[in-house]
Amino acid sequence: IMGAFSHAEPLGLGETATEEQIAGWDIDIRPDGKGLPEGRGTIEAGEALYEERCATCHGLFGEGEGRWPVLAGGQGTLKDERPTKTVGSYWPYASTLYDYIRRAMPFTAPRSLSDQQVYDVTAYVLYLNEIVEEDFVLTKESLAGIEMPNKDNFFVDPRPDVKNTRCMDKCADPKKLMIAGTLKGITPVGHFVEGADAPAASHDAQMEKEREE
Amino acid sequence: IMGAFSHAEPLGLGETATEEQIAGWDIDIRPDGKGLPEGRGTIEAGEALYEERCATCHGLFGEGEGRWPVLAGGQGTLKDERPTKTVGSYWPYASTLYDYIRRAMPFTAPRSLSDQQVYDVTAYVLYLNEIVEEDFVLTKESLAGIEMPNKDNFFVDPRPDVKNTRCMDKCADPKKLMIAGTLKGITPVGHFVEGADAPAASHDAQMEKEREE
Amino acid sequence: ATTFAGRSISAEINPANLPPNEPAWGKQLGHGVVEQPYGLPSTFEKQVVRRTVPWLTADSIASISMTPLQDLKGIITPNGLVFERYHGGVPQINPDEHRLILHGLVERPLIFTMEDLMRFPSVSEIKFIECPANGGMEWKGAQMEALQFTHGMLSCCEWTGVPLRVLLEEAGVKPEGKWILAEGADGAHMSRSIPLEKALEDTLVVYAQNGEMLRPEQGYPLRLLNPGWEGNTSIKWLRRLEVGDQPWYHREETSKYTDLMPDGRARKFTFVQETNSVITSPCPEKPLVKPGFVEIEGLAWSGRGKIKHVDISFDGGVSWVPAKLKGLVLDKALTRFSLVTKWTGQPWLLQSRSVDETGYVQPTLSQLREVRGGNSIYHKNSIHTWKVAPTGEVTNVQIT
Amino acid sequence: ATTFAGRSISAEINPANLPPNEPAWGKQLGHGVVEQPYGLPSTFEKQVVRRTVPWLTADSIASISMTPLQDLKGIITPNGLVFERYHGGVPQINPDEHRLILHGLVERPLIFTMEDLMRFPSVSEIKFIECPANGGMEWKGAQMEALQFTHGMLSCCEWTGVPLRVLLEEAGVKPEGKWILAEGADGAHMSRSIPLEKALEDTLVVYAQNGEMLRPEQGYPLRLLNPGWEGNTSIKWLRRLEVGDQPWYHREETSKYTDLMPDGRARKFTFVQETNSVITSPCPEKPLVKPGFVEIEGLAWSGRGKIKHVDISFDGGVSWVPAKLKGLVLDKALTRFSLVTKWTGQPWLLQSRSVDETGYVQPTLSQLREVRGGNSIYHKNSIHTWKVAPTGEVTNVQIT
Ligand code: HEC
Ligand code: HEC
Ligand SMILES: [Ca+2]
Ligand SMILES: [Ca+2]
Ligand SMILES: [Ca+2]
Ligand SMILES: [Ca+2]
Ligand SMILES: [Ca+2]
Ligand SMILES: [Ca+2]
Ligand SMILES: [Co+2]
Ligand SMILES: [Co+2]
Repeated sequence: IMGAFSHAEPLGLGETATEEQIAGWDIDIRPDGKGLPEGRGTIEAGEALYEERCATCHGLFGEGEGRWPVLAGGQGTLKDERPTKTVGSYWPYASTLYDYIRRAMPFTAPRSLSDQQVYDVTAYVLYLNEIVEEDFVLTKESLAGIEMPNKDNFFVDPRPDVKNTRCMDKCADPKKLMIAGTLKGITPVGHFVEGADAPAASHDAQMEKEREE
Repeated sequence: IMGAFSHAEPLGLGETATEEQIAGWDIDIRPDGKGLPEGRGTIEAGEALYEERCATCHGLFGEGEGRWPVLAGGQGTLKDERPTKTVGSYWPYASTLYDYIRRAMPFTAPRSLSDQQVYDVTAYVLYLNEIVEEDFVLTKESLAGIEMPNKDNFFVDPRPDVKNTRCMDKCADPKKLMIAGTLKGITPVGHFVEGADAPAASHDAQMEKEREE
Repeated sequence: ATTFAGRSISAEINPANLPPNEPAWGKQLGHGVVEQPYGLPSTFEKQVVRRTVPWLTADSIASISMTPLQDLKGIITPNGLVFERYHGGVPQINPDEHRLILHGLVERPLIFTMEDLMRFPSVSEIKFIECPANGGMEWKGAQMEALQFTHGMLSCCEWTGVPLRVLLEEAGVKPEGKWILAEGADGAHMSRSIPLEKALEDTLVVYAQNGEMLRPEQGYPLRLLNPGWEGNTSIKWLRRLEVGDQPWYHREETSKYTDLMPDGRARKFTFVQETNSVITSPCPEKPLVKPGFVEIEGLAWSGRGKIKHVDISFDGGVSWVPAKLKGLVLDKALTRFSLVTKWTGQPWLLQSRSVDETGYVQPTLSQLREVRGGNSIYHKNSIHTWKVAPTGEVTNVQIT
Repeated sequence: ATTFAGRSISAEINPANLPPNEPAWGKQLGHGVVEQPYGLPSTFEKQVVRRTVPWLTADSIASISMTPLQDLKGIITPNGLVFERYHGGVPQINPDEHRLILHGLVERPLIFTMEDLMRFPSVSEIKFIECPANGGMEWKGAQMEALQFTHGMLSCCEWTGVPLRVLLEEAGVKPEGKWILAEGADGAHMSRSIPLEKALEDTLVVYAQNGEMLRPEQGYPLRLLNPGWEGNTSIKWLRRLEVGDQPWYHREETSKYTDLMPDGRARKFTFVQETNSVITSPCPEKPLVKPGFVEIEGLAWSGRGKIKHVDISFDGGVSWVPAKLKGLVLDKALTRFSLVTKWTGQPWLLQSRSVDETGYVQPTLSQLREVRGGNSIYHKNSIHTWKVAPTGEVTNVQIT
């Protein structure tokens, strides 16, 4: 009869992952360039690819079509009332761009680009952001060397950053309370209040609604 | 400003239920006859009604058609290997019969009988069980007076009625263990083992299965 | 594709979806938000459903279906899988037209809308509900080759509602009041007599389960919940509560839900679900598949309070090892237990034995049968045995 | 029929279904068992669904939907209503073809099938998950006239899985290992860097929610769960964990999920969801309908542990009364609070303020804005105000 035992020893569940298995899925890139495959990205090749596969959503110059994300511009806006956060204005590392395009773009066909294509289009998006010049060649080595404009402006979470107290009485001067109401017409409707020009509560219903109007 | 208060006083939720509202829903009957409406049930009227509305399921003599419940007979079987529990053999009070028919029978049309009809058919089911004679008239008063054969044989739950101990070792003689397996062919299938003549795991699928065979 | 342990094992696993390859779902977009405003399980989980035993009842309308305990984790039963038990089918009740009347020996007879009831201060409690017939097919011998059928008349949810005590205070119970008749609005107009003592202790009038409104099968829009008591007393589609001075002896507390003893006499008002437990992994539906490390898991519960201990035997009850209680150990709720061990192909006669906080120890089958014979139908809470074969196959056996 | 408080109020309540009459559903049989092998809510609860704010995102595939907190009871969110957030749509993954690879700075790189993972000793824990953008539309002003949209990126389930620590022990982390990259199998291949410290503390690799297998929208068949941390770190459709010596600075921890401060600098790795609370009844969707007794109810939670106190203000924060914590008060789980009072038509400026077990007090909006400005998008946990009009109508206002 087998009793209970405590499992200090490995449980022996799962198998050893082979190098080959790992290689296919190990797609991540780090700021120091770790993870980058071989390749040479050029602005020229990147431009062609970008215009074919990216521009419909992100705009010819990275300015964004409709509500799709803006990729370029916005430098110097981070303190504005409405900042424009882009690769060039906000991102701290160029490696993130290669990594993200490789894992997720183009949106409708993730993982459809070759490593070389990702080099090309990454180079081009950097170029659109005026981070590299027209003749720049993006490689394993050159990518890790790129200094992004906003790189020094990230710092580790310092929270808790505010200190409220558990005041129970006379915690504020009732006469000085400023009360601001809600923006009208932007809360999705169709379920609890009748709303005239407010959006519906799903993308489909909203498109339907707009077609009808 | 209104603070919190503890609710010793009634909360004032809900409304007073009127006598009329209550009367329509207050359908229960008790052994002492409380709850019984006016009426006179006869075996003759009950027989006609029973044969029209009850016999297809419960059988002409209360013997039960197919797997529908048996209503009569079974006296003296309660200590048998397979007891037959019926109104006559098992039920302690006649009031339960009036109450149950009134609330739930006929199965497919609950609450379709008038109070008078319930008197008639209740009288007849008692007659089928040889609890009353052919000329018996069931009324508010006579019903509470009926003595059911098994009435003295119910007693209040005496549990805990067994006392196991938390023995940890040598709790039984391994040589004396009797191990009995499972009856084959009656566990519903279609989900985890292939079974030949076992039932399916829903009534519909089982009927389907039987039609196919 | 063959079936095994409740899931079809596709003979063909597509290597194109295994590493180093990028699987199909990594190369395309899936569906968007609110495509399912109310979500459903994966289509790959089709086998995780309630099931019934058709030969138990004449038809499906006064019948029962069981929860697939073999597939469940933790202690919460998802609402879609809570076992069903009813006597007149599931009524479709318009909640705006549903009413609860509270009357009888009270100062102020009251009628409540759902809105009224939901304005009362609410309480939420995780409690099991078990049909007292759970396991009842096995009084005379092992019959069911599946955990779902031996123990599946059992579920555990977070229930929200109003303590019945609060409603009774609102109406004012007269001193003669001792029992309460609870009655449903369904075609069966199910009724049970509940002692006032229980009502004042912990009975709830419930409108929600696991955060959302009750499911139709569980009494939408309103049900009673008598924690720890036989499920049948927790009247669904509750529409009436009458306070009286004595019990009603209705069909569901005389003809049914009384426990026939070998001497021909019968126990009445056998309310409590005494402590019970069962090993859920392995079980017939989830055999052992490989030698090596194995976690024996199971569920224990008691209608008298919290679970205190669970022990496990590998040899049919000769020797026992304490299991660990995992996660929350709550009053009258399912409690999960666990024991990690190794299996190298040796045969096992696996049992679990629970002890609740009153010190009551789950009995053996012989002990129960000795007192109760084989015809009491309800409240079979004896120690259950799974036989594990050297192949890993698990079957239901009885040891006496 | 008009609509009010989320439910259509049938102008016509059929008196034939009210007492003293026997309602339609009492005169007929309902449907039988296993008619719905996997059950669904009543058709009368159609309005209780997830909803989205279409203008927030370019399309529904990289988007979010919110949980209808206004309709929920207790602390468990039923699986069908757990909020959705994803970046590449919901992949349909065959669990037999799903794999988890654990590699990097480990002694033994491992690959697991779902079966392997489910053989590990499991743990089940009730934890909230909140999107750090919850409430984020309201940094600059009140925008959303509904609780579902102001606070609905929040759910709480019983999750079952394996502590990540156990998997890491199985692989053997090398001394240089300090961070873990978690990555999804969906089209977005969502990735986040998790400090090893958290992984060893309480991160789970989860395959079940509320008793059943994960829903597709919540990562079926496998996800990460970082209790108390921003939901985005709890990678869904988890397929890869790589141990490294530094963080990866991927898109979801640079471009997104960093908090921009007024000085143009940004906070990174803002993992914790600090304590937050909201009154769920009344709320814009559930106005006060009648004068008289009323239970103010709400939810409080903290990514740093248990809730210790919740206070309620009726006057916009001038004075406060302690509320009662109801039911289970669990670590990093939703906690329900309650205060019973009377409403006679007086206007209210209702607020709730939570305090967690670290002593941290939920801040005012002014306090948060003072430090963080109006562009930090995430982690808006300030005290929320509902304005109750003499009509009972509830609107969303901001007090500074
Ligand atoms: C069909 C529309 C579409 C196309 C085509 C497309 N994208 Fe995108 N892109 C998106 C969406 C949507 C997002 C944001 C996804 C999210 O929210 O997770 C995005 C995000 C990005 C981002 C991150 C933006 C940020 O600020 O975080 C980059 C960089 C990007 N895309 C580059 C590309 C490149 C390069 C291509 C072509 C190879 C491309 N995209 C093609 C829709 C598209
Ligand atoms: C269509 C079938 C059907 C018809 C017709 C029917 N019944 Fe029944 N009867 C049942 C079923 C099914 C049950 C058991 C219901 C349950 O399990 O809750 C039952 C139960 C009973 C019982 C209780 C039996 C017990 O042992 O507890 C009585 C008494 C009864 N019926 C009387 C009647 C009478 C009187 C009528 C006619 C007025 C009638 N039935 C018509 C199907 C029927
Ligand atoms: Ca890597
Ligand atoms: Ca353009
Ligand atoms: Ca009565
Ligand atoms: Ca016959
Ligand atoms: Ca309430
Ligand atoms: Ca396990
Ligand atoms: Co009983
Ligand atoms: Co953050």
